Amino acid sequence: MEDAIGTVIEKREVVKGFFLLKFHLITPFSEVIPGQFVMVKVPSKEVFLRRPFSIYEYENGILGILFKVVGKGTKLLSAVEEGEVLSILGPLGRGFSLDSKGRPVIVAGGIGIAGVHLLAKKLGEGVSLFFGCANIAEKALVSDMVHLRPSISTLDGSFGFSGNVVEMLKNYIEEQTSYDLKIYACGPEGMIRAIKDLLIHDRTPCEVLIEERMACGMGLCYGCVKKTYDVREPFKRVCKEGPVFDLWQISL
Amino acid sequence: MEDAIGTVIEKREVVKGFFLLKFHLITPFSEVIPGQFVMVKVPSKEVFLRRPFSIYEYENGILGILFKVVGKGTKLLSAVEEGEVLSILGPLGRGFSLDSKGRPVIVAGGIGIAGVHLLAKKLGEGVSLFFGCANIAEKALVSDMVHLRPSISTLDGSFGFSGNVVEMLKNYIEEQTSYDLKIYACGPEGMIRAIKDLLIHDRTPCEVLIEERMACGMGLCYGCVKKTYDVREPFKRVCKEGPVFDLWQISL
Amino acid sequence: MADISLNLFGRKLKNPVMNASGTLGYGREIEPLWRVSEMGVYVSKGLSLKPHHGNPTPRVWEVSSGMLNSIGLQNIGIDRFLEEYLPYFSETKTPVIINFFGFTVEEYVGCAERIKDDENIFALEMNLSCPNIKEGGIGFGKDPNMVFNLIKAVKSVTTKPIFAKLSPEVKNIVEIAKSAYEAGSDGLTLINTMPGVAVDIRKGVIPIKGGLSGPAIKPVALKAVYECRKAVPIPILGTGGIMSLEDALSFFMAGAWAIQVGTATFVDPYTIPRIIDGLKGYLEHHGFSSVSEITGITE
Amino acid sequence: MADISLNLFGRKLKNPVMNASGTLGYGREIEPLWRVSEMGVYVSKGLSLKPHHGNPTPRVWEVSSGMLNSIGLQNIGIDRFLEEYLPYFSETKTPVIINFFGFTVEEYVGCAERIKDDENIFALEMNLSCPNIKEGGIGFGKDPNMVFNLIKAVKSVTTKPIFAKLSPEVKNIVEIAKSAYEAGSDGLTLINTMPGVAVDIRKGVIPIKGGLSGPAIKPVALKAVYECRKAVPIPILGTGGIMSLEDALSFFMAGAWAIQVGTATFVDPYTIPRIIDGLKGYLEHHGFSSVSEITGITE
Ligand SMILES: Cc1cc2nc3c(=O)[nH]c(=O)nc-3n(C[C@H](O)[C@H](O)[C@H](O)COP(=O)(O)OP(=O)(O)OC[C@H]3O[C@@H](n4cnc5c(N)ncnc54)[C@H](O)[C@@H]3O)c2cc1C
Ligand SMILES: Cc1cc2nc3c(=O)[nH]c(=O)nc-3n(C[C@H](O)[C@H](O)[C@H](O)COP(=O)(O)OP(=O)(O)OC[C@H]3O[C@@H](n4cnc5c(N)ncnc54)[C@H](O)[C@@H]3O)c2cc1C
Ligand SMILES: Cc1cc2nc3c(=O)[nH]c(=O)nc-3n(C[C@H](O)[C@H](O)[C@H](O)COP(=O)(O)O)c2cc1C
Ligand SMILES: Cc1cc2nc3c(=O)[nH]c(=O)nc-3n(C[C@H](O)[C@H](O)[C@H](O)COP(=O)(O)O)c2cc1C
Ligand code: FES
Ligand code: FES
Repeated sequence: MEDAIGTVIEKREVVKGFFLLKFHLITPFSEVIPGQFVMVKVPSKEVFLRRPFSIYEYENGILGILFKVVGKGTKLLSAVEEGEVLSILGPLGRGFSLDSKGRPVIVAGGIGIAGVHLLAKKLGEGVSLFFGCANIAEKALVSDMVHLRPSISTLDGSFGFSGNVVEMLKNYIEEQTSYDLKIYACGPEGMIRAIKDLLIHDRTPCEVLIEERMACGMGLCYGCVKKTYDVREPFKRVCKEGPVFDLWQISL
Repeated sequence: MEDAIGTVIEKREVVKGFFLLKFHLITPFSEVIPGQFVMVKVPSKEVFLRRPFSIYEYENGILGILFKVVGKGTKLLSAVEEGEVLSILGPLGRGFSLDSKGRPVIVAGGIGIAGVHLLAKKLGEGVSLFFGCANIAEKALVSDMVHLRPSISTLDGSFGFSGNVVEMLKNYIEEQTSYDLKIYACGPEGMIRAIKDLLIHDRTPCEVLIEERMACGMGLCYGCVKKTYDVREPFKRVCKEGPVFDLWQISL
Repeated sequence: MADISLNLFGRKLKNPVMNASGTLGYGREIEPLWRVSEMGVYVSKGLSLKPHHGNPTPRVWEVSSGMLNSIGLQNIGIDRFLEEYLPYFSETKTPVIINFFGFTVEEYVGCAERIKDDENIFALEMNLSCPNIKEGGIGFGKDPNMVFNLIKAVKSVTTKPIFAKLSPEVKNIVEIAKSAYEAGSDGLTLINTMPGVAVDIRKGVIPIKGGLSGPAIKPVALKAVYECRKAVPIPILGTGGIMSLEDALSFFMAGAWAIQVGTATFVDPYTIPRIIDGLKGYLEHHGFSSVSEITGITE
Repeated sequence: MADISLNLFGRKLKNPVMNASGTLGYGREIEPLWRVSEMGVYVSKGLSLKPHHGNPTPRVWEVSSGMLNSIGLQNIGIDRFLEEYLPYFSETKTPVIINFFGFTVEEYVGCAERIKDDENIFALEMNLSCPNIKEGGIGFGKDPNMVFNLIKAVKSVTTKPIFAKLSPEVKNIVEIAKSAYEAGSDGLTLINTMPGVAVDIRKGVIPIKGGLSGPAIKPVALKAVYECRKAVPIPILGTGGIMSLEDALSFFMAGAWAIQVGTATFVDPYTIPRIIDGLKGYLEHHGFSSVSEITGITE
């Protein structure tokens, strides 16, 4: 873990409201596991706390985050300029486990793609990628993953499967003869719930990346907890014991 | 009075730590009286309240302020760039009275020159200007007033009269045969006190520009008062009834 | 345009936006920029039976997201205010809330008595943050019994509605609010500044002991509004750190009937007219027909 | 280098800088960045006789110059802490202050009793901001008598020095400080968070009712330190909005013997080591030989 100084080397609005920001880190991270995240200090006194973002990509001291503008912090972050210098704490949290058995299936909803992008890259050709978004424009969010031949659903039906990503996943799963799957999911809470409902019968192995409001991002404040089925200590820190959890251990 | 939008059109470090900032005001001020001031919104969330600065110069919508870096706000202000846009409330307060009888003598100490610069310009050739500063470098603060042939004192003796400006003024006054003078002064509190001691015997007419910590700058908060000899309402607002006061009415 | 008027104590106010006491001088100072009559109500500077000279300087000090002030209640006294300043508000048809204070029960009562039944005076606002010099200097607003007795005494000499303005430096603001209500207070103003000090580390001195205002106290003010609205059935004027339309909406949703803008005016002198305009736009855009529809919608 | 050590209760602490309770987890979480043993003292997360699960989320919310938290005192209980975490501090020779709380006098006492005479435990810090469920839920720290009795009871079962940690939501913090002192409290920690709420105007809900921390409360904390130092002759640990060396110096000058850094660590995780370094530099530069020379220099 480093509180690294990152210089903005690239900013790109991938789709309207979605930005890709690349930093050169002076002190590079040691090892990054897909699903881990960083806490970014937005360079403005209007934003007090740091903001958490998944590590979208990382290689040789170059860090990429992909984010959606939803509030004050992300708005200001979308306005940083190349050459600006930010504090970036990371890599943080427990990422996805890569050594599991089962055919890997990734499910991402909207900006949730940011959380599984590095995972998809690591897993490579063998993976099935399901991506749900609002409309055809947002399919640009997976344009660098065409080699994985992602299945895309749009809510407005403007491209691919018409409907939400879990309905699309359902069709896929029903077509499978063997059930030896390993699901990795990241997306809005509603999506995670729907996945749970879909998989509960067989309790198909599934890891999910969870979001929660954070203050410290490194386990200091106990502000970011998620309730689990652990009786002794139900509330686990998303930033420390997560953000990736076994779907069957958390209480949604 | 306007809360004007000012675009920075020039920034110059006149002497180390002293900056001249020029703004183009979209809504020009109507009339500016020497001694009046503006409240400048420093463009940073780190600075909550506006900061008061004398109107150093003003012509046709072009406003100049001259300031010394002394704290957070002036530090940040010294870092604004050409093209930046700031809110500037003004012109504020009661300025110097120009119609008085008596031969005008201006006394300025250090950055106090900013408060009397416009006055010196208005009064023109007939005025005697006494300027006291720390060292020879700071004499650059009156370099645009050479035509007034200012008498300059330096504390370190590196130029002109060696000593403080009031000692220099004392010599001058002692040389006068007629006492029909009108003194205008702006500078640190110690200087104002010394002037009072110097002039008290004859109660020579004297107007002083006073500084006080301000919140609103326009008479709303009663935060910036100066004690006067007015029995009924001793505390007068520097931003409204001042910043220029008759020396013989205020209690130092 | 949506209707942002507010009916209060049988009077129709053109909008639910006021200045906070002591932050808009005697009213006319702001008029080079905008008219006091644009507000639903003008709230007077704190007034007392006799004039007060106030404290020595520094009286204001900047802190993170706010400021400390120790004006010391400088004012010209109630009589001069009524004589010299009130007529202007009558002429401009601006309802006035008279904010007043005292250091003894008698001073409060005496001050309230002077406020004759001028139609233009909409209500009185009692600043309860003053020390009671007859009770060892403990703040009037800190003790439920003192609050009760004081308000009872004032109510007995005036027919005007009263807003009790409470200090946040109390054990439990709800308890004080209840006392005020039981004594007959017609409304509450929440909150006054929070006592604090600053240190000047260059000089090693405490340059100011004063009241903290501005965004720093907003969460404390919102809590007071929210909790008191649940405890007493009287109108609340919300104040504390309101800088924007969003802040104003927070106060309405927490339970304020109207809001008062203080410190923000020093930072941006147009804050009040901007909030008034913004409020119209917000209600229209969201299909509300009046501010009362969002007042207290939080559970 | 200047000597920034502090002698307190017969112990030499390497410096007067600590974390504030609940803002540095169980201690080791920060160690990827710096060592807990760099601080004069590690202050534990709030602990209780039995484990607590804490509140539902959201538990944190950003506000102007600060944050609200409603962690709800989640903790593993005193026994597990002593067993699983304390040995690490002993190994690293880090003196520990155990911050603890309860909802009844018995819970406080029970918790204090468990804290055996481990040499590494430097002192206890009693969080007095909890509601007393046997007295209708009024906060222990709000009532001078309750404070007195509670501290007496705890003092009778432990030989460790005690710091009473006071809430700013009181009528008069000096009165509470005096009670704590008279009951035998060996020191004070000033202050805990200030209660507040936030409003989510998009949803029209109160998402959080919590404690305000960060620079927003600094003037209130400085006032508490300044006034209590004048009223009671026991050491004060100052906390509330310390983000920088300058802030730390303000607290020392106001009267703090040592300081605690909380929320700042979330914004910049290196705040604590930076203040420790800065303090050395400051004392050296200004020719002070120890921190005690600036403690309480304000009049
Ligand atoms: C582990 C993790 C990874 C994330 N990865 C990404 C990512 O790769 N791309 C992306 O666009 N977003 C991501 N998010 C969500 C992102 O952190 C929020 O959208 C962002 O913090 C919103 O900040 P704001 O100031 O714009 O919004 P505001 O609503 O103004 O934020 C105010 C506060 O809310 C918090 N907050 C608001 N929404 C969220 C949220 N959904 N999750 C956590 N905190 C929130 C902020 O941290 C802040 O404290 C991630 C969140 C977590 C917890
Ligand atoms: C009417 C008037 C005219 C002025 N004209 C000039 C000028 O032309 N050039 C110039 O360099 N300075 C001038 N000053 C002083 C200038 O306002 C302060 O130096 C400046 O506000 C300091 O801000 P800071 O943030 O850098 O310092 P900080 O010490 O960080 O300021 C903190 C607070 O102190 C106040 N403050 C600090 N020093 C002063 C002071 N001497 N007077 C008033 N407030 C102060 C600030 O307004 C602010 O509220 C004038 C002051 C007044 C009242
Ligand atoms: C400079 C100043 C003067 C004030 N004077 C008074 C006063 O005379 N009477 C009063 O009841 N409140 C007074 N207050 C408190 C404000 O009316 C208001 O309650 C408080 O500042 C919180 O609101 P704000 O954060 O919007 O400023 C004053 C506040 C300030 C900043
Ligand atoms: C997330 C969080 C958790 C806290 N937990 C505790 C606690 O368990 N016990 C306690 O006495 N104070 C607790 N506090 C209060 C802090 O110790 C400290 O008194 C307060 O935050 C003010 O300091 P700061 O502004 O530096 O954060 C907590 C504060 C925060 C922000
Ligand atoms: S954000 Fe602080 S513990 Fe997770
Ligand atoms: S600064 Fe507010 S009255 Fe002068």
